[in-house]
Amino acid sequence: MYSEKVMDHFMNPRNQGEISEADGVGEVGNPTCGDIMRIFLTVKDNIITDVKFQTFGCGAAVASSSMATELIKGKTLEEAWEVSNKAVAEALEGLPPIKMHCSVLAEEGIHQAINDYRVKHGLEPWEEKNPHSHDHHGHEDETCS
Amino acid sequence: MYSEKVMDHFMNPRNQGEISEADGVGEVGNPTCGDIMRIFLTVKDNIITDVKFQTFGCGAAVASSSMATELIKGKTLEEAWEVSNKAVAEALEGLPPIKMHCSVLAEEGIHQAINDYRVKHGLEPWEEKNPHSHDHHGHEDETCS
Amino acid sequence: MTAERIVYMDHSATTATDPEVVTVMIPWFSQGYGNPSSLYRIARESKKAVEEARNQVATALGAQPDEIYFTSGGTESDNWAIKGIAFANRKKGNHIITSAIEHHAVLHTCEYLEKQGFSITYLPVDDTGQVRIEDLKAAITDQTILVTIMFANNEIGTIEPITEIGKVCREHGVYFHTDAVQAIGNVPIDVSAMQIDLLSLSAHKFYGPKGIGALYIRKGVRIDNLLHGGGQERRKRAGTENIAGIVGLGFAIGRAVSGMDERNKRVAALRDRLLAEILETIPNTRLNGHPKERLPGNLNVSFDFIEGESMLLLLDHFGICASTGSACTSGSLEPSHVLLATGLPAETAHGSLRLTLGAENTDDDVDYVIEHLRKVVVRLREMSPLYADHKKRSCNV
Amino acid sequence: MTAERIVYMDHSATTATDPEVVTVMIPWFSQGYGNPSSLYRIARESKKAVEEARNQVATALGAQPDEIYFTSGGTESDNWAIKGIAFANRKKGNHIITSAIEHHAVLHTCEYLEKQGFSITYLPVDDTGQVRIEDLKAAITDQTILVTIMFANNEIGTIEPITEIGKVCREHGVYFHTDAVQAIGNVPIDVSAMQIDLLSLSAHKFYGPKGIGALYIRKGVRIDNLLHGGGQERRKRAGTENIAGIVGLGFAIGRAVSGMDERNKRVAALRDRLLAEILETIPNTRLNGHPKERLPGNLNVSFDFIEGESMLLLLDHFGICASTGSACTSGSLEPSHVLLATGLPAETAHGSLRLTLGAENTDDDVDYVIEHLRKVVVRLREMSPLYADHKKRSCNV
Ligand SMILES: Cc1ncc(COP(=O)(O)O)c(C=O)c1O
Ligand SMILES: Cc1ncc(COP(=O)(O)O)c(C=O)c1O
Repeated sequence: MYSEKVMDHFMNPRNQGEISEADGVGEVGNPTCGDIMRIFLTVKDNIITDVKFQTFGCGAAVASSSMATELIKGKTLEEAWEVSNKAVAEALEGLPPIKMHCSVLAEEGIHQAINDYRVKHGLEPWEEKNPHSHDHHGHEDETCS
Repeated sequence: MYSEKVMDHFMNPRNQGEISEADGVGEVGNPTCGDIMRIFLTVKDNIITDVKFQTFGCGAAVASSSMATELIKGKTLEEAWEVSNKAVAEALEGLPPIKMHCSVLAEEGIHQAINDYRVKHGLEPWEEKNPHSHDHHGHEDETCS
Repeated sequence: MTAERIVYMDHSATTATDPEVVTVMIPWFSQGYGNPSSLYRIARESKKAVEEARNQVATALGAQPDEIYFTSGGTESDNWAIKGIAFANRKKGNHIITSAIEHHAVLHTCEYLEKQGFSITYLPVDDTGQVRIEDLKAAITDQTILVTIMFANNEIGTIEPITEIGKVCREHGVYFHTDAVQAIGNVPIDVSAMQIDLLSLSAHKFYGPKGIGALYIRKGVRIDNLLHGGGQERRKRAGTENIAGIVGLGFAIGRAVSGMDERNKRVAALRDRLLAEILETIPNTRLNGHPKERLPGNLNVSFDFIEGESMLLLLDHFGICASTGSACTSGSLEPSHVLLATGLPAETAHGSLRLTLGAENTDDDVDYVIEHLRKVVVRLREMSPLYADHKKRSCNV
Repeated sequence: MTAERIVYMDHSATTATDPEVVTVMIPWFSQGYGNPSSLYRIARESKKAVEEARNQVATALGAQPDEIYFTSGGTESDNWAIKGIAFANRKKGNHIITSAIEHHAVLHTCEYLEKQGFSITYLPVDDTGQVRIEDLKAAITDQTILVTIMFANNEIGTIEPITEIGKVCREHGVYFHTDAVQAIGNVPIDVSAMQIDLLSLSAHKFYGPKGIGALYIRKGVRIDNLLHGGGQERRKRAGTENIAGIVGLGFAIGRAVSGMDERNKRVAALRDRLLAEILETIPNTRLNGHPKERLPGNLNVSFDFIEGESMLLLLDHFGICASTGSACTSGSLEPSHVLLATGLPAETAHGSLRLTLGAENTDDDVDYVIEHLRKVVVRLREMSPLYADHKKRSCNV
């Protein structure tokens, strides 16, 4: 059911781990729903110089975390903020419809980590442009997200 | 579905044919229902010295006719009258439930032939003892009989 | 006692599974046994095999793969299509139109729905077994939600005017289901050109295995589930997939359709010769069904004065496999509702014989059948009081 | 990438068809292909084969052959039993009792009936997964027409107190159906001693083919048909018989039952060792289901801090076939309703792993699974934020 890219990122996750003195940390999801992602950022001169993740979740959740960290590494915070769940899913060569929420989680995790950094640095957190505009394709009766 | 005996009487019917100057003839069934039996009797001194049948019908109908003629041949009319459909079916080593009406037809055919003989000889026709006591086992929604 | 030689001419009842079909099925019993719902490799392989079969079926019908749902056979497909449409569209209306000559899988399903408050119109057929388009048009009301008319009849082989029916239904915004169980591999089918919304098929009628079939459901059709449970078949038909059966169905339908023209020509030629010789050499005989618009292998004839079951028993004695519309084989007491609907008297219906030829029949088979059929008819007529009367009448003239 | 070695421990999902079962099936595809409803010799042979299989099933259940009806599988059997009883006995009452841990084939059928105006009680289970007899007694009203409770659960393997349930139902004059799909060949069954009125089974769970099952219906039980059509199965289940499947089912159930004691002892011993080593060598792990009253091959454990689907993916990488109660594999977003019903928190349910052992598993398989499972759990915990927190908490203590 998963693309080769997803399987590759699941079997060989990039940037897995923890940054003990992270400049920004984001955590999204909840254990009841079966997925939690934690994103750690090191930011230097507005640039993400290091990023790590910890994920409790399915194959798609792990692969999305891995891919998302890859996509934002070396980017400015502004650029990283623009990485959408769709971009994550596309970089993974697609996700099954019921797994699209995993890519949403990754986007949200990055946003939280960036805002955590901003708040710690006395900046206004950026607002989610349009919290419901994610490319979900999930189930209509979705209760966890 | 048929016993060996039924198949034997179907493949090698006994007493099949016509008696041109029969002393008694019975005909029962109707073509709409898919079976007609005609029984021809030669009677001498109250004894059935010859009997033949013609049948339009299924394997069980043919076998029942054949067996019934065998059972009454050489019998007195009184004895022949007592040959029940059950006796025919038993002599055939059983008939499938939905085919029991064929043995009923045979009994009725004999009765008609005997009564035809009696009427021709100025005798009262015998009454069917109990026209609904046949061992039918047929379908409840039976319309043909 | 038992004949050495078997001549099978009952292909409308069922066909032998083609040995090559069996060969493609075998690996899916003991090796590729994974449950397609699971996620490990052998399960993904099962899933892939199922999806490939779905493609094969879709291709054969001119449909999209996601419009194909596997079922346990023609009966389930018919039940699902008719009940599923009826219950899902009850608010729109409660009227269903079918024909008097449908298979029992359709007729008894409609009768069941009648008890549930639906109103059913049973369209009559002409003496060839065809529904009249005017009758269909006249029967459609604003309450009509479904027309279910078979593609080709299993007893007399008559092919219905499906394209015209599809057109009328689409024009009236009424769903059109067709039971194509007898038509697959015998008639070219294109569900989109023919404007068919639902179509039933069953593998064992085209050299596939028994116990597996499919229902085509056009995308967007509103239909309830028949079997509730697991999420198989995109949540529309629950139950662990019969993978070997599905693979067999897919392979068989591919072959049935690709070899259709050549096979049909061959089979129809045999059938035509058989018919010609029967009519020529056995008096008081008539062809039932349509003279032209009929399945290539179907022959249905009535022999006056004799009854079908006894014909079958004697033919069986010679190893010939056939069927009849006589009541006597069916466990019911009425002869074939199909023959009666074409206007045949019950008596003649009782004397009907169906020979349905298939891919493996040969010229030799035809000769063999004619030879023995002739003997059988003579023998039974000899025994028949109706024939005795007929002879007397003829002599008296 | 793909492992050479396959260790199949998902026998509750499906089993490989035993090659000897396939061998007995083969002749019924291309040689013994006659339609049992026909009357010629090859058809009579099919019919005989079907009846022999019926005897085999009846013997396995302690039933009479004419109480056995072949279906397309467990799902159809469950649907038929529950809908058939509901609609046929509606005048008597509209209340049905089931349990919270039934298979979806039962649960979704009950939910369907709820929409049709029936009232359903879903009995809770205790933390081992067993229904309490007091709860059942308390739930029965004068409107109750059916109790449907599974013989053994497919996820946690818990065996329900069937004899007691049967007794209560009979005393109250309520029909008792049991979904025994997981129990056949694993638990001795006697429908008359256990006072079971209807019982569902499916061949592919006991080394038979997929797409074939049966429903036992005790003589005298009032039940409607589910599939309407031809007069097959004594007019109760229409559709041309899947002869090869039926023959395979009959043969498989005979073997499953005759070899039961020996096989179960062997399988349970492997399972027990596997469980002991898991609990011993992998911390933060718990057994789900009943400690004793469980299917011999069933093992269901939860690993804290990790999620089931990712476990399955890694196990698959090593050729190990297993399943999970995590939502993530099922296409739904809720984890297993069964695990939740036993009181497990959703989080723990997401981390559950089901290993169901079968006849062909060996001690080597157990070693192989333990070795790799250990690695998999370590690897996923390393990745897990929940485990990171746990470690920190532990160190802080
Ligand atoms: C026209 C038609 N419809 C439906 C069926 C039922 O198919 P099955 O017996 O495979 O369920 C048949 C054959 O039996 C048929 O000929
Ligand atoms: C307990 C239980 N009931 C019913 C079923 C459904 O059986 P099938 O998939 O063969 O229709 C299954 C298995 O899938 C099961 O485990």
